[in-house]
Amino acid sequence: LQNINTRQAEARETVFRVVEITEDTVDPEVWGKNFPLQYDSYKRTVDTVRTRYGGSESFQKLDQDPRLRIIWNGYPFAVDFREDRGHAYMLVDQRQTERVKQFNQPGACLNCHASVVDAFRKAALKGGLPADKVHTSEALFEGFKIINKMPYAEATQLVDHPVSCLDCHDPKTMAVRITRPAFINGIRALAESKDPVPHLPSLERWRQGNRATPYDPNTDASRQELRSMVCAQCHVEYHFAKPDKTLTFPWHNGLKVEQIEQHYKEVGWKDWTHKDTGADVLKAQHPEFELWSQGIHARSGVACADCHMPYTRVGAVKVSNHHVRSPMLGVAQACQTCHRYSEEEIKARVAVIQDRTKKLMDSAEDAVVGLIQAIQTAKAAGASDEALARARELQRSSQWRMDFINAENSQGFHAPQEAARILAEAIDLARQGQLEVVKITPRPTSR
Amino acid sequence: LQNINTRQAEARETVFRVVEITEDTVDPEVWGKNFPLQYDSYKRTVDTVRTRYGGSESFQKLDQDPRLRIIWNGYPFAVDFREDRGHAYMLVDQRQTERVKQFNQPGACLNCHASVVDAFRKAALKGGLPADKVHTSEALFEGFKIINKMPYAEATQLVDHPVSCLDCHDPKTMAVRITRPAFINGIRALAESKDPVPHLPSLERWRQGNRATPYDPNTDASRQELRSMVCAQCHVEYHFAKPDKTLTFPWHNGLKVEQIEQHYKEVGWKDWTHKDTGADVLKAQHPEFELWSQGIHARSGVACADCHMPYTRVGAVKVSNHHVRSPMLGVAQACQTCHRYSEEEIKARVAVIQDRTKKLMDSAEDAVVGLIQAIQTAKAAGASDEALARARELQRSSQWRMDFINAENSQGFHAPQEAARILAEAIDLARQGQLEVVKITPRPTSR
Amino acid sequence: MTDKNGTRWRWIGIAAVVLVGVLVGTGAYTAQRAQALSYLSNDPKACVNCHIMRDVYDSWQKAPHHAAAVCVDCHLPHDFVGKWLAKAENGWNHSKAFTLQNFHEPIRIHAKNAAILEHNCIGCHQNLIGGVLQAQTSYGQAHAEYAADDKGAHLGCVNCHKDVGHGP
Ligand code: HEC
Ligand code: HEC
Ligand code: HEC
Ligand code: HEC
Ligand code: HEC
Ligand code: HEC
Ligand code: HEC
Ligand code: HEC
Ligand code: HEC
Ligand code: HEC
Ligand code: HEC
Ligand code: HEC
Ligand code: HEC
Ligand code: HEC
Ligand SMILES: [Ca+2]
Ligand SMILES: [Ca+2]
Repeated sequence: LQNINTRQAEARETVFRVVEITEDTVDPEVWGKNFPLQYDSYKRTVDTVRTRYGGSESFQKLDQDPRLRIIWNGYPFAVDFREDRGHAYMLVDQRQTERVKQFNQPGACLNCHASVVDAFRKAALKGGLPADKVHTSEALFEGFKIINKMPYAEATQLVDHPVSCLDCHDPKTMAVRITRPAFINGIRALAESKDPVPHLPSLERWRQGNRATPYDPNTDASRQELRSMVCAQCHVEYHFAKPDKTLTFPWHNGLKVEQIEQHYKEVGWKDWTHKDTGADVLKAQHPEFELWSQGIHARSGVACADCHMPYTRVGAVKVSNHHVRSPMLGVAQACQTCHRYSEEEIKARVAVIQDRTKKLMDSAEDAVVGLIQAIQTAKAAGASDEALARARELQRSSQWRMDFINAENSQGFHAPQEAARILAEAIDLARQGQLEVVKITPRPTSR
Repeated sequence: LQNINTRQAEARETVFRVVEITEDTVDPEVWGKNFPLQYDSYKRTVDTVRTRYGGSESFQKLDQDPRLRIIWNGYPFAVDFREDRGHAYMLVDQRQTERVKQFNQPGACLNCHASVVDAFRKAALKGGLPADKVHTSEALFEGFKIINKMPYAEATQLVDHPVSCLDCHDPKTMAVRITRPAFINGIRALAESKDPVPHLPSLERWRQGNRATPYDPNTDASRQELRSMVCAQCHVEYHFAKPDKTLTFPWHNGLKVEQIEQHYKEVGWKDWTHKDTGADVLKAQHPEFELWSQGIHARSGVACADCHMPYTRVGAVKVSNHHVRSPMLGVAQACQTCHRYSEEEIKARVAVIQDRTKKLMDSAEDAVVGLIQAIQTAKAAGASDEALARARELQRSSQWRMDFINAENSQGFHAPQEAARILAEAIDLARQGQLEVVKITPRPTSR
Repeated sequence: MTDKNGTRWRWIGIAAVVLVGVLVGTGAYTAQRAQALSYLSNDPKACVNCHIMRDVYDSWQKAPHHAAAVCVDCHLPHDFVGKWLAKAENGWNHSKAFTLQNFHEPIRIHAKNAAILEHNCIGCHQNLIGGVLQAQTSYGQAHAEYAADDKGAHLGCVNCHKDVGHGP
C-alpha cells in the first residue's frame, strides 16, 4: 500500500477550492481555477482527429455523399452539412454555417449551441421577472420563451461561450444538473407516455407513484441517469413548435422512430415540402439519446458519460475526462474497464457493427433516391396530386427512417440491431413507394 | 448435518468408473453407469416445453405461418415442417416426417439424426476396410461414403440411437471429439478460405502455419472451440452434392450468407425449381453455427455448450447439463454466470431481440410472397423466360436470405444485427424483383 | 441440481434446522462440521472450507487484487464491531444456506454485503477517487440506491470494475 499513501498530498489538492463559484460565474476559466484537471480536458475539445466513421474533422458531408443533396432538396441541410466536432466549436460552427448565413433562423437554435443559462436569466429579468426569482427554474423557462422567438442574429449576441460548467453543474455541490427547459418538457411528456423505459428506472418509479408533481429530473433522476440526461438536453431529435418557435422534443408517444413519427402526424408537423416531389417530409437531427435508449448499453445502465467522458487517471487522482469526443480515440478508458479485450479487438468489433450499418445505409439512400426520382418523373408526366398521395406518404416515412439513422452520429453503434431494423423499414417503404408510382406512370415499353 | 457429510462424500466420488467403455459401446445406458449425472440429464431431452419463439413442442409451422407453403411450393418442406425438439426425438422425427414418407431421401440424412459412428465403421468393414483400421477416421470416411448414397429406408435400419455419447466423446478420455466427415471436410474448406474467423483462433493459427497437413479439428482445435464444433457437425446449412449424395457444408468462401450463396452459384447448385415461378431456388437449413459465428458471443469465445449445456451443480459436483434445450428454460445456469441481471430482465432482453427479428421476418416473407405472385401473374400473362430471368434471380437471392434467418432457430438471437441486415437485404431484393416484373407485365389500368 | 434432489435437500435441511433450533450445541456442531467457524479467521483458505466458495477463491487468485487484498478486506467491515457482527451474520447465513441448499445459483452478493464491499473499495482507494467523491454530494445517495434495481442505476465501483475481485 506504500505507493497509495505516498500520493496522499497530491490527492488532497484536487478538491481545494481557490476561488468562489456562484450561479453567476459564467466563464469556465474561473471554474478551472478550482478544477484545473477537468478544465484542462474541457479545453481539449478543440482537437480535430478523424475516426473511421466519426471524429472531429468538420468536412462537408454533402460532397462525401451527394445523394443527400437530392434527399434534402429544398431544405437548408442540402446547402451545408458537416461532420460534427468538439464542444469548443459549437457556437462558431453554428454562427458560420450556411444554414444560418443563407436562411433565417430563430434564437431557439442557441439552446444547444451555447452556455445559455445566464442569458436566459438576464432575458427573464428584462422581461419583468422579480430579481429574487432569478435563480429559479421559472427564470430559465421565462428566458427560454423569450429567446426562442428572437431572430438568431439578435439572440446570438446574448451569449459568449459554448456549453460550459454552469450549464451542467451546480456550482455549490458540483453535482450534474439539468438546465434546459426543452428537456424538462420532453422528459415529462415521456414520463406521461406509456412507452416502457427500463433504462430510466426513475421514470418507471414516477409512473408507479401518485403523479402529484410532474417528473423532475433534477430531483427524481439517479446520478447514473443524469450522466446521460445531461447530454440528452441536446443530443436529441427536435423541432420548433408553432407559434413561438418553442424548442420541442417529440417524445409524447415514446422514443422509438415510429412513435416520434406518430407524434409529428398527430400535430400535423412537416419540416419542409420536398422540391422535386412535393411531398411534405421530415428532417431528423442527432437522435443519439433516442437510439441509445433502444440499445443494450442503456439497458445495462451504461451512460453517455461512461464512454464519452470516462474516468481518466491523472497522477494520483482520477477525473471525468471533459474532452468529450469519440470513444474510439481513447478505447482504454472508454471501453476496457468493462471489456477486457485488446484495443484492436474492441475497435474491430465497432467496425463490424458500423460497416454493417453503412452498407444498409447505402441501400436505404439508394431506395429513397429511387423513389424521389420516380415521383419526380411521374409528376413531370402529369400525375395528379391524388394519384401521387400514397407515394408521397411513403416517401415521408421511408425518408424519415433513413434520415433518423443517418443523422444519428454513432453509425449504428448505440443500438446496432435497432438501427438495422429502422433501415430495413426505410428500404421496404421506399421500394413500396416505387411500386405505387409504377402503377400510375406510363410504362417504358419493354419485351 | 446428514447432507453435509453426504456432499463431502460426493465431492470425492465424481469419476469412479463402474463399467468399461470402449469404441464399441454404442448404448448410452452403459455409459450412463459410469456417468449417471450426465446420463440423467441426457435422457431429459424428451421434455416438450414451449418458449416464446422456441422450445420443444413439435407443432406444424406451416399452419402457424401459411406463407411458407407458397414460398416453398414444389419442395418437400411445403408438406411438413415442424418446430424442432430434443435430441431424444431426432431419429423418430426423421423417420416419421412426411418429407421422408412422401419423398425419396438418401442415407445421408442420417448423418445428423442418429448415432452413426458404429454404423459407419461396420459399413466400411463390409466395404472391405481391413479390420485393424476400424477405429481410424479413414473408416468413418469410408462408411460415410457408402451410407450417404443408400436409400433412406435401407440406411435407417443400420442405426438404433439418436446422437449418443460415442458420437461426441472419446470413450477413453471422455474428451469431446469430432466424428463427422462432413464437418471435417467443411471446416477444412473454411480454413483454406480467406474469410476472417476471429472466433475460431485455431483456424487463424493454421492459416499462418505451413499448411503441410490439412486443418484437423481433433488435433488443432482448442477445447473451447470443440464445445461449439461438436454442435456444428449438425447445426449447419448443408446440401447433398452430386453424384454421390455427399453431405456437404458450403463454407468454401466463408460462413456469411452471401458467401454461401456465392459457393452455390459457383457449383451451379439449386435445391428445386419453384412451382409457381419456375425460378431455381435454394432452401436454407438450420445455420445456427453460421449465424452464431457472426455474433458477439462467438467473438467473445462463448460456445454453444456454454448456453445450451451449462455447467450445473448437482450436489457437490458441477456437470455439463446434457439436457440440451432452449436456454430460456434455464436462464440462471445458462446466462447469469456471465450476466448479472435478474431472470426477468434477461428474458426481456431476449424478447426485444427476437421480437425485432420477428417483425422484420414478417416484412421479408410478405415481400418474397409478393414477388412470387408477381412473377406467377406475369408468367400466366405470357412473359418469356428471358423477360423473367432477372426477376427469378432476385427471387432466388431474396428468398435465400429470408429463408436463412427463418431456418435459423434462435429467432435472430445468435447474431441480432446480422440477422436484421440479412432480412433487410431480403426485403430490398424482393421489392426490386417486383419492380422488375412490373416493367414487363401489362399494367393494371389505374388513374 | 434436479428438482428431485432439490426437495430432498430441502427436507433434510429443514430437519437440520429444527435440530439446530432445539439444541444450540448441535447448531455449533453444524457450524463446526461446515467449518463456518472459519469465519473467525482472515485466511482466505478459511472461506474455501466450503467447496461452494471454490470458484470465487480460484477466481480471486487470478484477479488483480490477490496480492493486495484478501476476502475479508473486501467483504467484511473493517471496524472491529461491525466486522464481528458481519462475521456472525454471514457465518450463520452461509452455514444455514449450505445446509438448506436453498440459495440462488449462481451465487450473487446480497445488497447489504455489496454496500460493505463498496465501502471497502473506497476505504483503500480514497485518495485516488477522493476528488470525484467530494466533488459530488450526490454521491451520498449512492448506497441508498442499492435496493433500487440491478440495472446499474446506482453508480457503484463495481458498475465499471466488475472484474477486480474475481476477474472477468
Ligand atoms: C457504450 C459506449 C457508448 C455509450 C454509452 C454512448 N456512446 Fe456515443 N458513441 C460511442 C461510439 C463507439 C461511437 C462511435 C465513434 C466513432 O465512430 O468514432 C459513438 C459516437 C457518438 C457520437 C459521434 C461522435 C463522433 O465521433 O462524431 C455522439 C455525438 C455520441 N456518440 C453521443 C452519445 C450520447 C449523447 C450518448 C448517450 C445518450 C452516447 N453517445 C452513449 C459509444 C458510446
Ligand atoms: C448544450 C448542448 C450540448 C450538451 C449539453 C452536450 N452536447 Fe455534445 N455536442 C453539442 C453540439 C452542438 C456538438 C457539435 C459541435 C460542433 O460540431 O460544432 C456536440 C458534439 C458532441 C460530440 C462530437 C465530438 C466530436 O469530436 O465529433 C460528442 C461525442 C458529444 N457532443 C457528446 C456529448 C456528451 C457525452 C454529452 C454529455 C456529457 C454532451 N455531448 C452534451 C451539444 C451539446
Ligand atoms: C436540440 C439541440 C439542438 C438544436 C436546437 C440545434 N442544434 Fe445544432 N447541433 C446539435 C448537436 C447535438 C450537434 C452535434 C451532432 C450533429 O452534428 O449531428 C449539432 C451540430 C450542429 C452543426 C455542426 C454539424 C452540421 O450540421 O453542420 C451545425 C452547423 C448546427 N448544429 C447548426 C444548428 C442550427 C443552425 C440550429 C438551428 C436551426 C441548430 N443547430 C439547432 C444540437 C442542436
Ligand atoms: C456537457 C456537460 C458538462 C460540462 C460542460 C462540464 N461538465 Fe463536469 N462533469 C460532467 C459529467 C457528466 C460529470 C460526471 C458526474 C458524475 O459522475 O456524477 C462531470 C464531473 C465533474 C466533476 C466531478 C469530478 C469528476 O471528475 O468526475 C468536476 C469537478 C467537474 N465535472 C468540473 C467541471 C468544470 C470545471 C467544467 C467546466 C470547465 C465542467 N465540469 C464542464 C459534465 C459536464
Ligand atoms: C460501464 C460498462 C461498459 C462500458 C464503459 C462499455 N460497455 Fe460495452 N457492454 C457493456 C454491457 C453491460 C454490455 C451488454 C452485454 C452484457 O450484459 O454483458 C455491453 C455490450 C457491448 C457490445 C455487444 C453488444 C452490441 O451492441 O453489439 C459491444 C460491441 C460493446 N459493448 C462495445 C463497447 C465499446 C466499443 C465501448 C467503448 C466505446 C463499450 N462497450 C463500453 C458494458 C460496457
Ligand atoms: C449466448 C448464448 C448462446 C449461444 C452461445 C448459442 N445459443 Fe443457441 N440459443 C440461445 C438462445 C437464447 C436461443 C433462443 C431460445 C428460445 O427462443 O427459446 C437459442 C436457440 C437455439 C436453438 C433453437 C432452440 C429451440 O428452443 O428450439 C438451437 C438449435 C440453437 N440455439 C443451437 C445453437 C448452436 C448450435 C450454437 C453454437 C453454434 C448456439 N446455439 C449458440 C443462446 C445461445
Ligand atoms: C448428430 C447431430 C447433432 C449434433 C451433434 C447436435 N445436434 Fe442438436 N439437434 C439435432 C437434431 C436433428 C435436432 C432436432 C431433433 C428433432 O426435432 O427431432 C436437434 C435439436 C437441438 C436443439 C433444439 C432442442 C429443443 O428442445 O427444441 C438444440 C437447442 C440443440 N439441438 C443444440 C445442440 C447443441 C448445443 C449441440 C452441441 C453440444 C448439438 N445440438 C449437437 C442434431 C444434432
Ligand atoms: C447437416 C445435418 C442434418 C442433415 C444432413 C439433416 N438434418 Fe434434419 N435436422 C438437423 C438439425 C440440426 C435439426 C434441428 C434444427 C431444425 O429443425 O432446424 C433437424 C431437424 C429435422 C426435423 C425436425 C424439424 C422439421 O424440420 O420438421 C426433421 C423432420 C428432419 N430434420 C428431417 C431430416 C431429413 C428428412 C433429412 C434428409 C433429407 C435431414 N433431416 C437431414 C440436421 C440435419
Ligand atoms: C451432442 C454432443 C454430446 C453428447 C451426445 C454427449 N455429450 Fe457429454 N459432453 C458434451 C460436451 C460439449 C461436454 C463439455 C465438454 C467440455 O467442457 O470440454 C460434455 C461433457 C461430458 C463429460 C465431462 C464432465 C462434464 O459434465 O462436463 C462427461 C462425463 C460426459 N459429457 C458424459 C456423457 C455421456 C455419459 C453421454 C451419453 C449419455 C454424453 N456425454 C453425451 C457433449 C455431448
Ligand atoms: C460465457 C459467458 C456468457 C454467457 C454464458 C452468455 N453471455 Fe451474453 N454476452 C457475453 C459477452 C462477453 C457479451 C458481449 C459483450 C461484452 O463483451 O461484455 C455478451 C452479450 C450479450 C448481449 C448483448 C449483445 C447482443 O447480442 O445484443 C445479450 C442480449 C446477451 N449477451 C444475452 C445473453 C443470454 C440471454 C444468455 C443466455 C442464454 C447469455 N447472454 C449467455 C457473455 C456471455
Ligand atoms: C478486491 C476485492 C475482493 C476480494 C479480495 C474478494 N472479493 Fe469477492 N467479490 C468482490 C466483488 C467486486 C464481487 C462482485 C460484487 C458485485 O458484483 O456486486 C465479489 C463477489 C463475491 C461473491 C458473490 C458472487 C458474485 O459474483 O456476486 C462471493 C461468494 C465472493 N465474492 C467471495 C469471495 C471470497 C471467498 C474471497 C477470497 C477468496 C473474495 N471474495 C475476495 C470483490 C472481492
Ligand atoms: C459454511 C460454508 C461457507 C463458508 C465457510 C463461507 N461461505 Fe460464503 N457462502 C456460502 C454459501 C452456501 C453461500 C450462498 C448463500 C446465499 O447466496 O445466500 C455463500 C455466499 C457468499 C457470498 C455472496 C452472498 C452474500 O452473502 O452476499 C459472499 C460475498 C461470501 N459467501 C463470502 C464468503 C467469505 C468472504 C468467506 C470467508 C470469510 C465465506 N464466504 C465462507 C458458504 C460458505
Ligand atoms: C485492502 C485494500 C483494498 C481494497 C479493499 C480494494 N483495493 Fe483495489 N487495489 C488495492 C491495491 C493496493 C491496488 C494495487 C494498485 C495500486 O498500486 O494502486 C489496487 C488496485 C485496484 C485497481 C487497479 C487494478 C485493476 O483492477 O485494473 C482497481 C480498478 C481497483 N483496485 C478497484 C477496487 C475496487 C472496485 C474495490 C472494491 C470492490 C477495491 N479495489 C478494493 C487495494 C484495495
Ligand atoms: C463510471 C465508471 C467508473 C466507476 C463508477 C468507477 N470507476 Fe474506477 N475507473 C474507471 C476508469 C475508466 C478507470 C481507468 C482510468 C485510467 O485508466 O486512466 C478507473 C480507474 C480506477 C482505479 C485506478 C486503476 C489503475 O490503473 O491504477 C482505481 C483504483 C479505481 N478506478 C477504483 C474505483 C473505486 C474504488 C470506485 C468506486 C468509488 C470506482 N473506481 C468507480 C471507471 C470507473
Ligand atoms: Ca464528429
Ligand atoms: Ca425447438
